[in-house]
Amino acid sequence: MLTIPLATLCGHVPALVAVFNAEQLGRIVESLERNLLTPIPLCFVLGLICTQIHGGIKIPKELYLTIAIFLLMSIGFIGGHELAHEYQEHGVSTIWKPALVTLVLGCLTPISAFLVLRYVGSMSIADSAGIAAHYGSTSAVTYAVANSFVEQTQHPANSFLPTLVTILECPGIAIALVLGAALSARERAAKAQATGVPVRESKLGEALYEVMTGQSILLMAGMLVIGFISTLFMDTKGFQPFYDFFQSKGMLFRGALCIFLLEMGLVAGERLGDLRKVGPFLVAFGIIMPLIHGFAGVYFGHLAGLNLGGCTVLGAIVASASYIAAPPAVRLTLPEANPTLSITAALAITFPFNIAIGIPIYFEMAKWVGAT
Amino acid sequence: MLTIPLATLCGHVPALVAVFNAEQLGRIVESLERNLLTPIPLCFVLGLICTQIHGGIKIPKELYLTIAIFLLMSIGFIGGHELAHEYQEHGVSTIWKPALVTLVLGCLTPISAFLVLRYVGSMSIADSAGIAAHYGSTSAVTYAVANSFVEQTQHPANSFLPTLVTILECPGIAIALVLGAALSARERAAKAQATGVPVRESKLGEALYEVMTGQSILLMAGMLVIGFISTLFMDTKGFQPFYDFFQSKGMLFRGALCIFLLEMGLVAGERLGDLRKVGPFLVAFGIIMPLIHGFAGVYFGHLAGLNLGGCTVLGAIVASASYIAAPPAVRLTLPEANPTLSITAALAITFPFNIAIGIPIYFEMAKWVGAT
Amino acid sequence: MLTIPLATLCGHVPALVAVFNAEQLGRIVESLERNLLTPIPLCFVLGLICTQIHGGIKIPKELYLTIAIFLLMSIGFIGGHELAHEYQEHGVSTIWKPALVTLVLGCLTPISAFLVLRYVGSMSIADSAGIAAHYGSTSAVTYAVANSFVEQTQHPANSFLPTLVTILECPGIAIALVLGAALSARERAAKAQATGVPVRESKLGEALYEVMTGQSILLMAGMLVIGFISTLFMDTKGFQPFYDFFQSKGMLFRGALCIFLLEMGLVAGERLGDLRKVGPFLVAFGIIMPLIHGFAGVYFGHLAGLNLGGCTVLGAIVASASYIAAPPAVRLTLPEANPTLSITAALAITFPFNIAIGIPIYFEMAKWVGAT
Amino acid sequence: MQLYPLKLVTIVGETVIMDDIAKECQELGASGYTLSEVLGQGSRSARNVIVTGASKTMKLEFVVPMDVAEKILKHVSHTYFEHYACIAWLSDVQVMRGENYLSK
Amino acid sequence: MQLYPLKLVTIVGETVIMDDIAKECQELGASGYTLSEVLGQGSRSARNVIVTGASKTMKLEFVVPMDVAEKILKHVSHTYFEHYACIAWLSDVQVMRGENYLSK
Amino acid sequence: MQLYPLKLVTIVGETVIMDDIAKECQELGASGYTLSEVLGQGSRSARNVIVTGASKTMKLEFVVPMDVAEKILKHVSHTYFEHYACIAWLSDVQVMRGENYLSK
Ligand SMILES: Nc1ncnc2c1ncn2[C@@H]1O[C@H](COP(=O)(O)O)[C@@H](O)[C@H]1O
Ligand SMILES: Nc1ncnc2c1ncn2[C@@H]1O[C@H](COP(=O)(O)O)[C@@H](O)[C@H]1O
Ligand SMILES: Nc1ncnc2c1ncn2[C@@H]1O[C@H](COP(=O)(O)O)[C@@H](O)[C@H]1O
Ligand code: NA
Ligand code: NA
Ligand code: NA
Repeated sequence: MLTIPLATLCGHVPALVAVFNAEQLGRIVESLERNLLTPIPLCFVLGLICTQIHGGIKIPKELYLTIAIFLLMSIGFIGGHELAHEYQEHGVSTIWKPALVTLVLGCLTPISAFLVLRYVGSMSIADSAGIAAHYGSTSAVTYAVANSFVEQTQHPANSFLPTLVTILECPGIAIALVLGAALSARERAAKAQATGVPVRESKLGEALYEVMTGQSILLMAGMLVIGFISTLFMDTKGFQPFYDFFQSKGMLFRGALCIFLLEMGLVAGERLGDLRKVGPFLVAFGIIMPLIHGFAGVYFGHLAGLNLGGCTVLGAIVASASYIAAPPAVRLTLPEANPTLSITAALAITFPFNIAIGIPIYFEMAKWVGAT
Repeated sequence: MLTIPLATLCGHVPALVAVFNAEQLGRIVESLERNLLTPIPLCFVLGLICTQIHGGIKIPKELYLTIAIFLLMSIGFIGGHELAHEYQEHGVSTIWKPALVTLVLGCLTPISAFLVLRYVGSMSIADSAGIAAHYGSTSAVTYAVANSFVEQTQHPANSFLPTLVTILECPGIAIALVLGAALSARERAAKAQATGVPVRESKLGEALYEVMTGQSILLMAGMLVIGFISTLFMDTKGFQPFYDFFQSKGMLFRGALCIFLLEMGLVAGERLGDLRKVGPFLVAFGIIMPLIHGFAGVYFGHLAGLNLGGCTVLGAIVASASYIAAPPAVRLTLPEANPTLSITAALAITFPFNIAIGIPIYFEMAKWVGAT
Repeated sequence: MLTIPLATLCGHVPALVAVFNAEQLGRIVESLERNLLTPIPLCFVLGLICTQIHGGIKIPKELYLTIAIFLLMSIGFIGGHELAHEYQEHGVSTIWKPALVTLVLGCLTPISAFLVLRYVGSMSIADSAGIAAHYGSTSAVTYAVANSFVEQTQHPANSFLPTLVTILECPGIAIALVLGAALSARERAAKAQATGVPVRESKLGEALYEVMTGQSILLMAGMLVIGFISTLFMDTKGFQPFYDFFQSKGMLFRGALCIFLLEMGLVAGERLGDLRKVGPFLVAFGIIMPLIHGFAGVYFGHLAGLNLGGCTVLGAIVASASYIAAPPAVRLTLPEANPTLSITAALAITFPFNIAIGIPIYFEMAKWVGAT
Repeated sequence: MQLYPLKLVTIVGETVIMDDIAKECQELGASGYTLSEVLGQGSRSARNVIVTGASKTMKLEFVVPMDVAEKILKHVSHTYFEHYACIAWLSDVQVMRGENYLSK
Repeated sequence: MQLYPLKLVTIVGETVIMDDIAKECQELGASGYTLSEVLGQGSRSARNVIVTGASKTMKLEFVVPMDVAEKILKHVSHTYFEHYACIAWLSDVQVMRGENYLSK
Repeated sequence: MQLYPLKLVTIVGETVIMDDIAKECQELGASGYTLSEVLGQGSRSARNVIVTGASKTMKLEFVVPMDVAEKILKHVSHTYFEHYACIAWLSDVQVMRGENYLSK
């Protein structure tokens, strides 16, 4: 069951390489520039620089939380709004395939990540599962940045992408944690006998529930429904102010993203020091795994009929790693796992990689697989 | 002196009932729908749901406080701006009557509430007075929601309604606390003798002062003056950005309301559990009292010459119960009063009732009394 | 080297006085009115009043910090944007002179302040240097208010003023602290021998570094670069939302300033009580020093070719005193200095003076020296 | 370096009363206090007024000599314990340059 | 006014486990608790999950009789000390109206 | 379960010096620290720099053996007490698995 996707992926590794031929590279570099020299990634860089020179920029925790809430609500609300239009035009015909594909990817990526970590990187079960949980889920901010990128390149993604983000959030974490808990149960039991200390009951169930009813899900899904309903029942005039407030092309969303990425730069920068601790394998993993997952996202997205922007964004969110929902869940269920490894990989390696380089690459991949 | 209003009210109870005849009901349901299926009440519902499934949505306290400050400043500033125009056209001729009526209602509603609680509900003096203080005052957020409702129904309220909110804030709390302190003084004295513990000096004066110089009053009244002055002295071009920032039809105000009601839903939801504790009488009180006060507001508002939107909004704010200014004041002056009762009634019963059902009902009442 | 500027200044004291002749005064009063009766200063007044009546307005610390971050980012970003246009048209030809002048003023103002405090006010070395550090630096909010003022009077300042604010931030603090540390070193050594307590190593270097890599500098300079780059590389359509978010004429910037000045009023009001403690000399210093520095700014700004708005704003920022970057730096390096003195002077005297009266005066000064 | 034996009085209670307590205790002889926001759960925490979003509970600490400590506890016990959610305790501390914190 | 001698148990640890500890300790007999946000540095603070912007560490205090204190410390030591960043200590306190805080 | 008798050193002072104190005390042998924001009032609180909106005062706690405790108090007393608003005290605590917090 899990050999198939691997096969599929491996089958495309040459393809993956082919992506990097001369002319392609030129195009990548160009859109890299188009991507990098905009305020959003530049604010991330500013944050990085600040930490490296031990500068004094401090974003209050509450501001960070506020922006996170606003971004999640916006993604959901506008998503629901677009979905309503899509629905009125085509019903569910255009949506079910991408939704299904996303769900499948959400179930496979944690497994592929786990296998690579455990057998290529020969890391402990707990650490492999813990990191896999991060890479199996997704990062809403990566979505927002990818979405801004494709909008700026005049290839807006399909209207229902926010729905896909919501779908992608949970399964990855769930599967990785179950996997980790199951495999490490035996170990623990043995250890318990040795030490005589009773095994503390696993918090798996509790943790999974917390993930599925977590802030990200509830805000995105909830606002999605609200956006959907109010689009159907309100007149445009009454709906306008809410649309202006939340719309992702609007000044509030873009401006909030700037400040948010400044903070992300500060956080990632603080973690750069840990890169030594995590070792070369994890660094490589944090760059190559996203490329593979990203290509899978782009490829299957194309099969499911997404447009150019849609494939790019799906690639980006499949490639992205969660650093909000996953960490506490992993900490509770797999206490032996060292959080420094997973968080450094997700925050200090994969996130910046996707923001700066990944997204334009997925964009080229999408063109290459023929999305339009 | 207090029999008259009661008479007036009782005289209209049949009327009140009449409101609910078939055709009226149809209209109510319709505007209920028009009201309920908009983002603002739906966000409240999202908050409620989140608490019931023990979900993870958390609005940082500072965000809540920030939005409260913004809403109060907006209400005041735009109120002052409109007032300036009104004043330039009609002087005080159109304003003094509604202001007087509001003041009177602010003095009578705490008494009516107290009498019902003490003699119908036979609650303790302290509890009756404490709850009466909440229902004698008003809730700025209920005002904002009611105002959005009438604007969406194309029946904007008279320009000076914000002034009335400011007038309504204090007297109710003051009267209820004085009443409670006076009546419970004897009791305490007796108790003091029995136990031998000296009576601690009442904090009544202190508490009243804190209410009258509280954040709500100062921000609304202060910004009202500022809005008034700068409208008179600034050219429109210079005034525009401030107007855009604060205006209640604008995206910031509406968007902020969404987030605020999400938080209100979370808070109210947490209190739903206490509904059992407070018992059926208080639940009934939390629904029927607002209907009576609301009708009084609509009716007297009409007599004072308010338009359809104006009557509706005045009804809503008279019907609403304070949950910001009142609680600490009551806690300080009537420590024997159990805050769970008052806050549950105001937050978990009356507030949701007004937001969801009350406002459309007051709207129909206003039509029914002939407001246009 | 430091006698020259003093000479220059003294040479213009008559001029300074001349500014206050009848007809001038009329004009000042008029633009005073035009300045005072706008929301921004009125919000400051509201804050003052609130503290005097012990009112309940509380701005959460995080909201204050958030607005500060937003203002600094806006100033930088829009500054960089304008700079890019200026640069594309005239290269550096128009900029280098004002920049040089600003740097010179940043080096002289702390010295002039120190001399006045030490020899006219005969204050201790530590206190003189500490206060001089505040007056040698600048206040970004004073810049923002001055900028709004000249925009409202239809005399927008030169596009590169934000660059000058950034230049003015550090040198003043650095020079004053070095001065103070050097002069007080001997004293301390003596004292150390007497008491036998070892001298604790000075934290001068550390403190200076913290100032130069502080939040204000990094955000303003950083966003300046970001605004510059993205203006050059982005198409207008993509740039628009960021521009709308940050632009200083926009509703967010103006609205945020209102709330910020409300908080400033609250803080200044709390300090009014300390005015007695600091004594008449410091009060006079807090008003006259800004006038002298302000005139220097206006005058040299004019020599450097700034326009009317530019001279006014440069005057205002040279006259302003830092209350964010300076205090901790002074506290760390000159512990003997009494912070009550410096902060009261900067926050409770000079800041309100500049906001209310200073800016219009600098405007008239600018006209008087012939700026257009 | 000598240390003075003094008492640390800790009071945890609902926010609405803490300002008053701080004031009153200084009148009873405390030379200062340290106040912090906390979250609390207790037998009467139902009593804690949850004004939306505001911190339910605060913690107040006083370094004082024994006699002042007793006055403070008596006062709090009589004035607030019955109707307000609060708890108070005493512990022994050795204070640096403790002479500064003796009764005024 | 008589004071009851009781124990103050203080636990400082990474946020993710503190809610559970609070719950479990009440089951072990604590009548209540006081919780506050802190910033911490320790031998294993690397273990502290830094969910961006969230507070790393929390402090939890219980006023309890000795037997409950021992139960709490045993439980925390066995269940959390190995894998989570935390520290716990005990001190003597004199509690006002202490009878209210004896085991339930 | 055995508990180690150690000392709890508590320092409350104006924010601007607390980072340095924390660093210096770790060099003096503290294995870690716990830091929290507080509001304070004292004889010299006028000294507390109120950078607008920023927290005036912080509280710093160290669990350490007696010798380290004395070093810490000496250092703070000599370096900071004169010019900065601060207070420091010592109390006895029984620490779970206390061996982890002995001098490094
Ligand atoms: N046993 C306890 N241990 C620690 N703190 C407590 C305890 N009981 C109560 N508290 C604190 O005291 C406050 C009021 O307690 P109560 O009056 O019992 O509701 C609570 O909010 C807690 O913060
Ligand atoms: N020696 C100490 N003194 C005070 N607090 C400590 C000490 N060691 C650890 N802590 C606190 O306990 C938490 C966990 O410590 P650790 O398990 O050593 O990483 C730290 O984040 C600190 O808040
Ligand atoms: N008697 C006291 N009890 C508790 N905390 C105190 C006491 N005196 C001072 N403090 C704390 O120590 C800080 C500095 O005190 P001081 O140096 O006296 O201004 C104050 O801000 C308080 O937080
Ligand atoms: Na992923
Ligand atoms: Na009311
Ligand atoms: Na200056």
